[in-house]
Amino acid sequence: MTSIADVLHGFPILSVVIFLPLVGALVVAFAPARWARLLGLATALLAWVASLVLAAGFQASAPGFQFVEQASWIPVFGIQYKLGVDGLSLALVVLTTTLTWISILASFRPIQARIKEYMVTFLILEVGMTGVFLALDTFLFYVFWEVVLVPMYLIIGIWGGSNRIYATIKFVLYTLVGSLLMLVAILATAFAYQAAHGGSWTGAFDFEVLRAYASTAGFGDTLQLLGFAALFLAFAIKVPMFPFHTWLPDAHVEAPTAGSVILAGVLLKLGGYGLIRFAIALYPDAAVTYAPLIIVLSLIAIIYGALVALVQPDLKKLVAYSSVSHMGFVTLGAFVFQAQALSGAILQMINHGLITGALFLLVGVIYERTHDRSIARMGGLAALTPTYAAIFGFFIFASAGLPGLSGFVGEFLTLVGTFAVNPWAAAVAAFVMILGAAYLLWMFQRIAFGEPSAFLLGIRDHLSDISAVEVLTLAPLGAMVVAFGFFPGLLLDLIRQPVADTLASVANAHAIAIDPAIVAIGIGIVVAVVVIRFLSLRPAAASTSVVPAEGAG
Amino acid sequence: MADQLDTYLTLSGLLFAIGTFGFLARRNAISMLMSIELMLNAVNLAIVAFGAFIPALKDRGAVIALLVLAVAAAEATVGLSIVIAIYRNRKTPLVDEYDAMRR
Amino acid sequence: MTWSDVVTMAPFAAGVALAMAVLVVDIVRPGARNPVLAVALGGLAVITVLTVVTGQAAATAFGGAYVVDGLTTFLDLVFIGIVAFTIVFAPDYLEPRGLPLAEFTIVLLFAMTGAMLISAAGDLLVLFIALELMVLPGYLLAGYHKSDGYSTEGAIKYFLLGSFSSAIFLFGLAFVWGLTGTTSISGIAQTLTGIASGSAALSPGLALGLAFMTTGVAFKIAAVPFHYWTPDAYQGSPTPVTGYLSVGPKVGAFALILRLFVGALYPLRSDWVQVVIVLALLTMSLGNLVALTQTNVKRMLAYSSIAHTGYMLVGLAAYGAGRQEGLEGLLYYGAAYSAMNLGAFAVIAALQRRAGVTSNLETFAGLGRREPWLGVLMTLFLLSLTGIPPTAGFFAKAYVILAAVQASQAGNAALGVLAVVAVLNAAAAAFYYLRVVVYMYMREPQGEQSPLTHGRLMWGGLAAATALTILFGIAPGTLLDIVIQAARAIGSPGAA
Amino acid sequence: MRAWLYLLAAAVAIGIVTTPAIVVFVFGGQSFDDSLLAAFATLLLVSALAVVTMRDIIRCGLAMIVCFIALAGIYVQLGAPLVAAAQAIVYVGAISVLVLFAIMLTQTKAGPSQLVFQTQAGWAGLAAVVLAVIIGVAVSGTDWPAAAARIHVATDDLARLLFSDYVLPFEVVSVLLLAAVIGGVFLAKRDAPAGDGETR
Amino acid sequence: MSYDLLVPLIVALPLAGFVITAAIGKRLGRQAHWIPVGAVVISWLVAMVVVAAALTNAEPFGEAGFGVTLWQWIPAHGAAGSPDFIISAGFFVDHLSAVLLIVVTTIGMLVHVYSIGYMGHDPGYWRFFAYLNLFMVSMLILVLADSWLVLFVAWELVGLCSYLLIGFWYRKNSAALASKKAFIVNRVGDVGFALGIMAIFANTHTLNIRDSLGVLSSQTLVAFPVPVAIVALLVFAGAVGKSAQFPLHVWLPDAMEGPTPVSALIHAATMVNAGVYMVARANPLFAAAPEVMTFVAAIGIFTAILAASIAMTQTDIKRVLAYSTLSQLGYMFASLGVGAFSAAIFHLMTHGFFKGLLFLGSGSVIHAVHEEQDMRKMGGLAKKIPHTYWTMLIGAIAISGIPPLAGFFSKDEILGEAFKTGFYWVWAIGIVVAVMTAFYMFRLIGLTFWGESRVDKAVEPKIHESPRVMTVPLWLLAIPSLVLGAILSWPGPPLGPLFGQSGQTGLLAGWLEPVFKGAQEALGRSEAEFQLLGIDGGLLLISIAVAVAGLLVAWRLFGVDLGPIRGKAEPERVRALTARVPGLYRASVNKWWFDDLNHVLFVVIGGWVANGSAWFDRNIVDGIVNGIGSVTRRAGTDLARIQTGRVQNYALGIALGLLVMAGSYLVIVAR
Repeated sequence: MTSIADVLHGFPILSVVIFLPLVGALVVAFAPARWARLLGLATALLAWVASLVLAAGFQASAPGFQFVEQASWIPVFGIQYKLGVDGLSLALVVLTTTLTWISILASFRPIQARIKEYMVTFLILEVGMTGVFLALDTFLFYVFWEVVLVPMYLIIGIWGGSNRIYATIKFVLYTLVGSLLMLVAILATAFAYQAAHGGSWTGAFDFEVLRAYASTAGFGDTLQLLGFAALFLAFAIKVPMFPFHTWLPDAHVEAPTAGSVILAGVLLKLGGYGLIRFAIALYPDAAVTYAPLIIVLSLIAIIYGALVALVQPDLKKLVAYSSVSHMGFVTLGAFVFQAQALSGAILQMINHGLITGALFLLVGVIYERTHDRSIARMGGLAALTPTYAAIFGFFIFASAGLPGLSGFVGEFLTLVGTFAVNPWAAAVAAFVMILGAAYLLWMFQRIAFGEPSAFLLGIRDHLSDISAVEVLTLAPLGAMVVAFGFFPGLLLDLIRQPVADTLASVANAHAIAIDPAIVAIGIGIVVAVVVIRFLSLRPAAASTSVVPAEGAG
Repeated sequence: MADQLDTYLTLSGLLFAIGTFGFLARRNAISMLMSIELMLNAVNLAIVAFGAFIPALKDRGAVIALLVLAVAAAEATVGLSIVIAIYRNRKTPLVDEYDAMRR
Repeated sequence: MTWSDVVTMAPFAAGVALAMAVLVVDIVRPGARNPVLAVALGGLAVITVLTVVTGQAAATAFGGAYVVDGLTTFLDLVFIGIVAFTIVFAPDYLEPRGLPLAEFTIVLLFAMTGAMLISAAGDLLVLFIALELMVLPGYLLAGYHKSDGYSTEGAIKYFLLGSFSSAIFLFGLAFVWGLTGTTSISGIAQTLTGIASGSAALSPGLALGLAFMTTGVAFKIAAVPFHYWTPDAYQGSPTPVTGYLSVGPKVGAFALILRLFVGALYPLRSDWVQVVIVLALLTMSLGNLVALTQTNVKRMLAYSSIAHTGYMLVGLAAYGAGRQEGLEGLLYYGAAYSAMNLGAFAVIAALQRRAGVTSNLETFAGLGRREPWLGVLMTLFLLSLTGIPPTAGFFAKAYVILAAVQASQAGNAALGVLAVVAVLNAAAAAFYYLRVVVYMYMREPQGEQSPLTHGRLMWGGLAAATALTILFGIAPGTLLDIVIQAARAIGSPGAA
Repeated sequence: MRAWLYLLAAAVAIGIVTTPAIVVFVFGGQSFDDSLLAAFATLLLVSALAVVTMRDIIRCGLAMIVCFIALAGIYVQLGAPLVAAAQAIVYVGAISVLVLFAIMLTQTKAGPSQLVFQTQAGWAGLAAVVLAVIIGVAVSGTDWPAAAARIHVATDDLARLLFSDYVLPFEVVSVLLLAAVIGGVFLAKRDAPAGDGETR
Repeated sequence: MSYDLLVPLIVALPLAGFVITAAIGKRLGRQAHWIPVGAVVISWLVAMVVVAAALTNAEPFGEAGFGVTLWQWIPAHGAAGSPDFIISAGFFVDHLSAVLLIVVTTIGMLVHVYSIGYMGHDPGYWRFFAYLNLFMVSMLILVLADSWLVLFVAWELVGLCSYLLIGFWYRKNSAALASKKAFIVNRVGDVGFALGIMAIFANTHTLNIRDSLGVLSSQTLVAFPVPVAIVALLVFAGAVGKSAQFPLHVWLPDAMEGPTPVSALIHAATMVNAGVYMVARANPLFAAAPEVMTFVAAIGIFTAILAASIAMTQTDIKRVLAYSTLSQLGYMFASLGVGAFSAAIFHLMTHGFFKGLLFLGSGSVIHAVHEEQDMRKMGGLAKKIPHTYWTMLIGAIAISGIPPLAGFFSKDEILGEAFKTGFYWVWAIGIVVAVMTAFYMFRLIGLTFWGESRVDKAVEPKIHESPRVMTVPLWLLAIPSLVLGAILSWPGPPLGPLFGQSGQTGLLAGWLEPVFKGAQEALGRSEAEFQLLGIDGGLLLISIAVAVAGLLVAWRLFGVDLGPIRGKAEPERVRALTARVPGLYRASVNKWWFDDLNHVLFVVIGGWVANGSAWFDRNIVDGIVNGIGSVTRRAGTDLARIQTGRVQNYALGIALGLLVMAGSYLVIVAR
């Protein structure tokens, strides 16, 4: 009997997964506009099927990358078109393809203007996202990384809310600052490799070669420190880590529902993926050196994100800040360099994609009917739209890390792993179990419980319960949330090898000594900037936040 | 004095500086053009002086000067035509009043 | 002048002949458009062939005053391309305004011959005259819309400052002649090698000459603080001319730099590289910062072109610091920038087919809806200018940054700073480029306007520019080989 | 009365020009060459200053002619009579006339009464002085590889050079002039009014 | 049928009931109860089979118990030297789980049946049963879990069910708030528990309950990464939350917003006992940390007296019962703390039944007076709802510790053990609590059933006894409340041999002996002979005396109407008494201001912190980002100013540049 892997042997399945949406985008672009929706969905579904075929042919137990495709691209610099998949990227690719078709389906009703352009943009976005996860050449990785940027920029900017331009430009500029520095780091790394190999560019952009080099000979200390800092900044902005997170709430609030879903579901994962795959593997010594700082930032993000989420008046902002908090687990788990923690971090990425994606879909459902997202104006949805409220509640608890659902496993593994390395960090992070429950349940209580609000009663005629199509978009996510809650082994087996690979690259790493003076200067600059900002505040800029009528406890 | 290169070069420098001053200070387009001619002539003086004093350049200075002269003439042609063209639009030769575009 | 001299300089001669031919065509059939276009484009095709043929082997003519090597061929092809694009894009702008195409083409072709001569100059005098041959038509073209106050204002500013800088450059040139005793580039290089190796001191006079020449050249490439003419001249000029000015004279001036600084002054690079670093820093930063505040797209692109000069200077600095890749990056950047920037200006020119349309940002409001294809193409060009892959602009930027990073790892920390500043600038630049996209796609148009109709010529040109912009980004390989050949013609830093 | 004033002015001018020559002759080693140079140089610089400072632009133009003539004199002294001749023909004959034409064409009634100088004239002066100083320092600080004696160049040598070593620049200059003329004619000629000021 | 199948079946049946009801319950309307109730009844039957087998040490249970592994849940392999983290989802039944199974399935079943009547008119009928079934699933998993993590899952799931059921009437704002509060306060404890589990893993590299406890109690010389005392404290934190001990007790009274069957099942009989069960389960761990046990005892007994003091003045019938539950749970923890593990479980069982009974009875009362919960608007109901009255009276006597009802035996055992193990202070406070317990229970009975009717005149004529479906479960609970204590503490034949016991200790103690043996030995406790005429008898007498004393005081103040014994309520005296200790009275009425304290701590200060963070985020973090942007733009605007539009200015700029350039070249030369 021939297995799927045999059938796929020699077939460029990865390229198909990546570029199928591009072909679809071209078809959509030249087809009549009224077909755009269905063609877009069909393409996304095809890509999804392709990714599932890939998953079926994947052998989790085999080490290294599979289905590797390799072709010379820019031979002068040894830049290759090199793709490959391992468990980590496979999981994220399938997440991407799934969320893409769900998002497209969820856009059918909300997006009425320029539907053709929308579909084209969305499909190109998918090209970039899958490309990032599958690229094994650092240059190619960067190219795909940037390809993601533009469609998202357009999606927020064209189909977004009232303040969309501010949000989208902020998103792009913020991301671009990081990613361009990453480009410098990638080039510097390639050159360092080239210089160490007698001026031969062969392999200088090949991730596998670089990783092997990094874990044996290793790059120089200065390059590691600076290169890691650059990569870290790029990825931390994407994740987003405190204090680089402020683009996220703005982008989420303004983005259309599907944009938010992809943003939270996939784009943030790009950062986590980059950290785990590239930053740690290429600069292990620097990773170890910076780890304490990153752990502290992660902890701040976890707690701070939850605290800020607590008082957000806007549903999407709340979910956005919850993302900051949740993604803190990813960075925390990645940088304690412990198997369970890293596995947990990866799981957390997937779960966050599913759960937060679903939450944004749900916010979209209500926004579609009320054209409002303010928590204060909702109330009593459970009475008016019971099915909707029930589904919302399900994902609220999934987000709060209720055991039995997928979110729990990731968080707990992260915490267990962290505890083994640093109990205090785990203790601080675990505190979010309370805060998370607090902001989520408080929000849910305010929107779903009690008597229906006057606002909702006023538009009762439009306030239909969740529709079949909307349920269809949420059902796969819910199913996966349950499935991964009960059988996280499905993912854990998949990522076992990548986790081991990543940890192997830091196994022999040593911390680089940093001149305390530099550290002091760095801290001084940060403090100075904060102080200057503080002093430059006008007293008029007083807080406009909602004071909670009642809160936790 | 007259058989020293320095003299001529200094003279050339002074002429160049005067031209520069005119270019920076005058308002009239044609004055500025004339200032530029002064500067080009300063250069030519230097070139001729070099031709007269530097053995390796001995015949060439004059040739170069002649060519520079021609270039200056071409420049003057173009410049004056532009001046006339803008004068038709703006009815003033004062360059500092041509500030429709700024920032 | 021998026959072989003539053969060697055939592309240049053909350029001059072509200009004459167009003149004749215009005299025979005054005001006719198609014959002019046919002759001009056909002639350019012939010149292209000539360039490629003569470029097969390195050669010199006129006793070394005219040099043909890989660099010459590469730059000539770039110039021909720039001029061809400009001619293709011009009619849609010129015709509604009653401006003749023939004179435009003739003057432009003269400018092209000047630029081609710069790239082939082996003698400082030739270099200077070629420079004048390139820029004088530029002044004329800037004022080509002579009934328009802005056009003539731009022209006179460009002319006055340009002449000023020419005088400065020439003054410096004179001193260099005087002190090296030769006008031949190789001769000067020999003399300076002696100075650099310590057998003779660098005299103040020579330094003064270098300073004046640097200033003159910096002016021509619009490096800060010698950039003042750029925004006004670009904004005022007729749009196709702006497109040409932003790339033609710029690449030409860089050709001058390559011949002069790289060819003649390479031995003194440790001295001038520091100047280049400072210039690059200032140029990038000021260009981008001021561009942020512009509301007129042409003026914005003018400042952006200043910024791009800065990026190209990064490549030069890296070369000066000892990396051949800097030179390659610079050349690649020049070609890529020409394609994408011409494309962007072509779109503006296409919009201005309707007389009375300004290039203010408001013009672009809702363009994505009104003119979907123009909108998409403009977006592509702007993304390329921003440096987003997979476009030409990205690879070009990556190239110069790579060179700078290499130089910094080789010990010149300032280049590292330069690389970081360059990318930060690129990020800031995204703001103003994307603002145009914002207007095109995220703003509603002011009032309905009937769609514009453009000829096949315009679309063909845009398609070509688009193809190049994407091709240079996705498959840089072909151009890369040519660029590396061209850079090698000047010699690698290691060899010098 | 006015004629006397002109004569007086001429006398003063001659005085200004001759005084340095006499001073140089008396105190500088009784060299005719030197004093001649001093005279030309003084004439050159004074007329140049006049060009950049005088209020009436027509007089500026005239002063420029004087300046060029003085320069031609120096060229002769430097043994480059051909350049001097060209200077006289091209500059004095052609360019100056061109300039005067342009002045006539662009003269407004209010012209002379307006401010001559920019508001930044002071800074301009300062910059010019500094520039002169820098050039002076550089010149004086440099050891020029000076020849033992001045070389006089024959015109036929020059012509030979022009058509051998410098044939390419020579040809190119002709192209340049052609381009300038074609473009200049286009710009300067008066068209039927077409288009409007809308290009921005 | 093999036990491999039967044990999971106990859980699977209600799970199926939940899934089916959730899916199609809405369409079943009034018939929605059949599936869930049926599932629970069958589940009870299966459970009884399993319990019988387990308690008789039948194969394959034996004395050590029997485990079923379902599937490998979390296979997180280690790498680079870290241990494998492999968690199997599985069940384990030993004597302790078996005893808990009895409580959970029996009361659960009865509450299900009762709900058919109680919830009969609710529009969310099907939803209620779905939730109840889900709760049964969770609680059974909790009892049966063989891994700490599975236990934790169930721990959280019961919390979820509690949330859903407290907030069942979600349109009521108070219900919504209470459900949220319950969940969040529980989460506080859960954080500790979760950290405790992590610590256990860090110490033992396993999360199997038996294996890990074996390692933790082995007293190895190898130092653990986390001290055992810390582990025990962390785990105890979970128990404090779930069992509503001080200071996390605040959620339980509010939880009375839920329907009464829920209060009976979850907030009296089962879920709140989870903490007790868990600490008992972890007895080897606690035994290895005696100082923590003292702490447990202190928390327990303090909660007991605190809650009892509040219960004395509350007027809401369910709140009185809620505080009573707190108080009784405090007893259990005190018992655990002093090392009397089996006494704690004993009290857990008896309390489960009589408190369940009391709650269901109160539900019946509330039902009768048309959803009125304020005891001041009741009175004289004894005649009108006799079944309810008599069953509740049994419950009240049982809880008050009057022999020979159930509560007496278990409470007395706790107090006796406390005294005998030297925890005199625990005993002393326990005695005071016993007085108070009897007092507030008979205050409740007096206010509700005896004396004059204070019921709303409109409702008065409509008062009726509840339907059979509600009263039958009441009686079924009353029976164990009457006799369970005696049965379970019966030391010898004929019951002992029936269940395979032969020891001198009580039946329950005998059952639990293998579970607690190790801990008892570690603590140096030996099972002393029960001395009816010695110390035990003395303590027993004191217990009875104080219970009676409390009872009498209550009668005196709030009246009594027990056939021959009659007394009128004396509200003036009550008022006079409270006026004598106004501070205490106010403290009690205001629940010692814990809710206000929490309000200040979490709403005011927490809100301040959260708002402060949001302010910081917007103005400082985002402010810096936007500030960089505006500084950049400002720089652009300022720099654009040099572009004056005047050529001469430009030229001057160029000239200056030239000067700088020339100057710097000359400087370079000069060097």
